[in-house]
Amino acid sequence: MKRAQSKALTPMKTTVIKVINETWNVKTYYSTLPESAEIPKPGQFNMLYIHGVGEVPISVSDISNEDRVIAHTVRFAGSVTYAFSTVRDGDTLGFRGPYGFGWPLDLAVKKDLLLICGGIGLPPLRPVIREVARNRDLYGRLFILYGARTPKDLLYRHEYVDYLSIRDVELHLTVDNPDIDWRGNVGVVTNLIKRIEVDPSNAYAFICGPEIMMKYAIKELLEKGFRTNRIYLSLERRMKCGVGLCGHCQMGPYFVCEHGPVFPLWFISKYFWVDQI
Amino acid sequence: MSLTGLYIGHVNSLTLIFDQLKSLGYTVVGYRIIDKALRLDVLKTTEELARDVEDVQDPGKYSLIPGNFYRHGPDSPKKFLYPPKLLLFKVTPKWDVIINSEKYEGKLAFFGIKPCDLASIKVLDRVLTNVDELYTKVRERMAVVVENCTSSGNTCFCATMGTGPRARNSFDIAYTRLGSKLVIEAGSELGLRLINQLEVEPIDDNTYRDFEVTIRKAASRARANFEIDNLPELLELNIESKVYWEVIERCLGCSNCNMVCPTCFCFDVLDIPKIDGSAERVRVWDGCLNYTYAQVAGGHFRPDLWARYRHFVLHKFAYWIKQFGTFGCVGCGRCITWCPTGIDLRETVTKVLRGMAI
Amino acid sequence: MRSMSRAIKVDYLSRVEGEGNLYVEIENNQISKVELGIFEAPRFFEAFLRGRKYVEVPDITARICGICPVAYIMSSSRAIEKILGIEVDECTDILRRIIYLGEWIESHLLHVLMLHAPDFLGHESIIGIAKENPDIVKKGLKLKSWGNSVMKVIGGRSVHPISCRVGGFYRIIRKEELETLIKHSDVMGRYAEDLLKWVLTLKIPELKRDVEYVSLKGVNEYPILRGRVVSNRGLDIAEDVFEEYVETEQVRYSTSLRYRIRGRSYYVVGPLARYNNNYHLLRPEVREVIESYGYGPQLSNSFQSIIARAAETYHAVLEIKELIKKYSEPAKPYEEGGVMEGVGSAITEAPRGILYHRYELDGKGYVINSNIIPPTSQNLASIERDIIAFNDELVKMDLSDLQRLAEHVVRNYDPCISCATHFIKVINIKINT
Amino acid sequence: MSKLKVAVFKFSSCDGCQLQFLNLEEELIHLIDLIDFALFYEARTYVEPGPYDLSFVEGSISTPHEVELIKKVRDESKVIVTVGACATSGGIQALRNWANVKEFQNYVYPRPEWIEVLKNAEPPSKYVNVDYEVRGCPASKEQLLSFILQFMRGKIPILPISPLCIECKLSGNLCVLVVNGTPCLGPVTMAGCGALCPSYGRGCYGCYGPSVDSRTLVLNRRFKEMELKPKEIQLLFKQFAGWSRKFREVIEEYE
Ligand SMILES: Cc1cc2nc3c(=O)[nH]c(=O)nc-3n(C[C@H](O)[C@H](O)[C@H](O)COP(=O)(O)OP(=O)(O)OC[C@H]3O[C@@H](n4cnc5c(N)ncnc54)[C@H](O)[C@@H]3O)c2cc1C
Ligand code: SF4
Ligand code: SF4
Ligand code: SF4
Repeated sequence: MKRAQSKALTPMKTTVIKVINETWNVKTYYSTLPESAEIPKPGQFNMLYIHGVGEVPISVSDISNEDRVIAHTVRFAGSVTYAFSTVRDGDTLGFRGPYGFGWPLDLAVKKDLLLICGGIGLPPLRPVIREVARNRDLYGRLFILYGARTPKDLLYRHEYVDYLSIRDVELHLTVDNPDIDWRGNVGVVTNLIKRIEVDPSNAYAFICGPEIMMKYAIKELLEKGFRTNRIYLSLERRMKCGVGLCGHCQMGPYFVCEHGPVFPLWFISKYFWVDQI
Repeated sequence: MSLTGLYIGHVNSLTLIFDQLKSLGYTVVGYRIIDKALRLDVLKTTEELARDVEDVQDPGKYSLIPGNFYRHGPDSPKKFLYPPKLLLFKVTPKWDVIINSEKYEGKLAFFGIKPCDLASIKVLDRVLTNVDELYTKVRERMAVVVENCTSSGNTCFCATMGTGPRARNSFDIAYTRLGSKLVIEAGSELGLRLINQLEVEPIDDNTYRDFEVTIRKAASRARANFEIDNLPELLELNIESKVYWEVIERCLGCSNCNMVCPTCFCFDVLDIPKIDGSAERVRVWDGCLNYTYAQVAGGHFRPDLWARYRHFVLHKFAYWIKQFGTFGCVGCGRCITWCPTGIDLRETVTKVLRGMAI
Repeated sequence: MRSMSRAIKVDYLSRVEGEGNLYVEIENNQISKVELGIFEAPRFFEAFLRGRKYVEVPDITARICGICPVAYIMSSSRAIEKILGIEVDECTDILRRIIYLGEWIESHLLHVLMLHAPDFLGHESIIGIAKENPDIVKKGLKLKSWGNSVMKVIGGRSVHPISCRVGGFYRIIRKEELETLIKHSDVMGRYAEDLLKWVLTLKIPELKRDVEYVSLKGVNEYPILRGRVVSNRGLDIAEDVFEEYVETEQVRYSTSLRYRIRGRSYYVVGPLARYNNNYHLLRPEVREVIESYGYGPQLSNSFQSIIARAAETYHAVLEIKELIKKYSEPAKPYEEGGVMEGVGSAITEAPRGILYHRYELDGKGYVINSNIIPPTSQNLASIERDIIAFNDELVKMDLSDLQRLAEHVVRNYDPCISCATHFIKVINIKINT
Repeated sequence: MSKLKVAVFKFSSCDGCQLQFLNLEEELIHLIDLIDFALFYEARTYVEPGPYDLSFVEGSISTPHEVELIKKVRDESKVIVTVGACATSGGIQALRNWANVKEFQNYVYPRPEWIEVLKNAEPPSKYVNVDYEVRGCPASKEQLLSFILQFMRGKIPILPISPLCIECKLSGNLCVLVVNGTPCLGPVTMAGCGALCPSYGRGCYGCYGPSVDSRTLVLNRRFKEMELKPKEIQLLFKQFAGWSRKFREVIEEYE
């Protein structure tokens, strides 16, 4: 495995230019990319640092090539992410990245795309949706299957109309616990896979969500006839460096940060199913 | 690689080598007795080097007795090349990032470390060169004078791992003490320069025979009950082995094995806010046996100790090969000696393999 | 007609260590009742010390008080050493004195600066002083912090140090470790001198009351670790017989016992007592400063205890410097001694006064019985009497002034209620309302 | 930004933990610019009434009066941080919890009938919801400061929860257990002190209480192998954090 060079752990600076409240515990932060940073690709992530608080890996959830503005969508899950709730526009953040391999969009050209996401798994796939919308003719049909715990947890609700206006798109939403206004599907996102009519030999599936959800989704897909080189998933592990050094993110021999976070299933399947690997 | 082949001299000339290193501006690090153990420490003179002792190492036990050959203590070169705590940078209240630059200074020489210690540096080279700044910088101007082992300890298995008891390459000087005789070879320009100042002559038949027998005897003891051929594959094939469950009946999850391991490189980063509004980020060693190692917000990838212990074993003997093209274990036995309950890694691996009934 | 009777009740005494309250009742221009109530919960130390191994006793009794743990460690260690027949060597003794003096500095500074001085200057906390006189606060805090470093170097940490044990220390404390402290000792000496001078300029209230001051008597040095128990009224006894000379007393409103000299009355322990009984043993530099401000070998009232504390602080800084110079590393960190049954008692000078410990061990080294008499409980009755001595002033005051003065009197004694309450025969009471 | 309103409460304890705030000395001057000690009996007379943003609680709950009081503290505090072994596991006074209180009272009190104490000394968490813990006997002043500074930055404060052994090795100590055969609770005790005791050549006595995933029963087995007597093993665990669940598991094996 190839090792990248120069893995300085010192951050560059970036300024938050816009903060959007997504849900009760999720916000999106728009910021300008530091000059020396490459423009991230869909599925890559960055290490964001809050002064004196800590650093966390966050996927890029929106990319604007022209003005080098990118977005990160953060769920307040623990110590550092909790402090994100107080970050406002104008604030400075530390930035390192982009890191890892993103989604294999080049392979997916002319193929149908099946995006399966759960919870905070949608943000890393949002740039894929944007990409398909932008270069609509490059890709086949687009299926977006998205599940959240409750309707209140659905991210980017205001954007669903845009998604639906994409040609040849299907958007399927589901929640675990509906409220009285909810008229959509109820249940886990994997249930939606059965309903999709797609030719596995002409499609790619990109999955991102909690590991347990991904496992069920993969089983569905395999049953549907997907080959393991057509299924890509974005893994998550504890990360302290993002550059294959701190060791925490290993899954088997792979550093999720460096060799992933997006992996083709065949590549990791030897380890992926092993309990507590 | 040896540039000179073997020569003989007198053990007293070790002092000359030491003094030359000092005069060349090296900070010399070697084993010295502090409290009741051999510790790797900066030495001013050869007087400070440990002498006339032997370390008795057994699973979970360590002591020093009078003797004339010793191996090591809880420290390894990692302590100097990849320090336990390292300030990465400071951020002022106004958001100026001040990188800790003092960390790159000086020339370092290891004196009298053992072949397994040297091997551990070679492993770290694969992991850290051009990746970790401090390591890369220090490594560029570092010297190693290695002492071959004429007697191996009870927890040693360098011969199995192919790292000892004789160092084969990557040293500046390698020497072996045979009574008052010194068998010595140079492995670098610097080594040649150092030997050049000594009175040496090519090794004679008798001494060579003596040398060869001594090393062979040491090697025969420094063995585990397994072979490394196919080891990665065999361990991975038996990844579900119940042996890991058995082992953790004795395991405290205390991470001492990780901490004393000369190649364990995992770290955690601490954020230290200061009262003046500035902040520091500090890198500290972490280990895969530590509970929080694979814990994430709202979840845990290895909540059970057997899984963390398994990761340790597989990382050392299987994953490492894929990651860095070498084993992560050099057979120094530190994790066996310094385990408070004396868990024997050699036994674990042997049992896992035996469980496969091959 | 308005009632002639009035009362103040301070529910939580502030700037004291621990929890206490004060009740003063005045009827017909006479203080009719003063009750210094201690409602700190009893912690049963003597009860659970039974069955503990002798080596554990210093660590356990240290937890009676976080402000003077070293005092507990030293009194208990010495009492037990007597049973085991251990005589520590000179080096160990020097180390003990250094860490103990470090505790004096730390504790005295806490009291002088943070708890007591605000009373003299009409502030409610040190913050007021910091605004008025940042310099003295800065120096004071530096001193306190140095006192803590002294404890930290020898003890590992200042609250509940971990290195001290029966027979000595867990490891040899290296000379060079101590020498790190010398670096600042000259500056600290100057700060301590400045602090003493500052204290000597405070306006100190008058109070006349005839009291018996009990302390250890130093022989060649100002007493700290040992000495005969003496008083200004002729008491002169060995520490072993101390219990025979004092009698205990209970009051319903306090969880703490009180003490009086058998056949006599209440007495006062602490810096004031030490000072009055050992003035000539204070370092000459200290006496010089004191005398240049017109004070002398006898301090006459409890308000002046702040002078004694400041003087002892200066003395301690000078003494530590000397002791570090004298220190050489001992051959072994501690004496083992032979485990045997027996009884041993010892008194040392805690920052707040004499601290008595007695232990009885069985043949295997387990505690069978113990008794601990901490300084604060010995002072409680005197505090009340001091307030009564102010009768004529107090009765004329309005309530808030009255309360302030009464509290000031309490704080003169630096009462440590945590200490006072840990101990045997505590009575729980319902507080008067 | 308005100053953080902080209260310091005391229950059954030795005062050592709250003293650590005052031991901050030089930092203290800066600290009071950042936060307001609105209630701190040991340090100031003036008391600002609640509610408090952050309440530090020292000491264990050992009398009926204290039960009432801790409930009041809960009502008045947005966030409660228990500080020290007393407040996080019952502390030294919880040693009485194994004993017969009646017998204890009779031993200690001439008038046991006046005594109003609970059978057990318990950490406040037994009676009210506690948000954070800062361990140690005493809690370290560095950790207290760090807690406050982290909290002020809107972070959920993180203090180490791993075993002491890691800190012990980071500090470069020699392992007293492996070298001297000295029983050491480090492998099951929470880090935070910097491995003080081993650095002074003695075994850790567990004053920070159990670490996360503390494997006390394994250490117990190790101590038995070292031929420690049951009573000795019991006393080792039965110290300042003896009443914590993990340490109790060993203690109770020998009761
Ligand atoms: C490749 C990648 C992409 C991610 N993208 C996003 C995203 O777009 N949006 C989002 O909200 N979250 C994302 N996460 C998860 C996010 O990183 C964690 O929620 C976050 O690190 C939790 O940190 P904390 O300090 O709040 O939690 P704590 O539990 O307090 O964690 C303490 C420290 O542990 C580490 N850690 C804890 N949980 C995780 C975790 N799940 N992953 C990695 N490190 C962890 C971090 O270093 C963290 O600082 C991503 C994670 C990975 C690995
Ligand atoms: S935890 Fe220890 S230091 Fe803190 S109050 Fe309790 S006994 Fe005192
Ligand atoms: S001395 Fe104690 S804390 Fe340190 S490594 Fe050994 S067992 Fe762990
Ligand atoms: S080593 Fe253990 S007993 Fe000693 S201070 Fe640290 S936690 Fe407390």
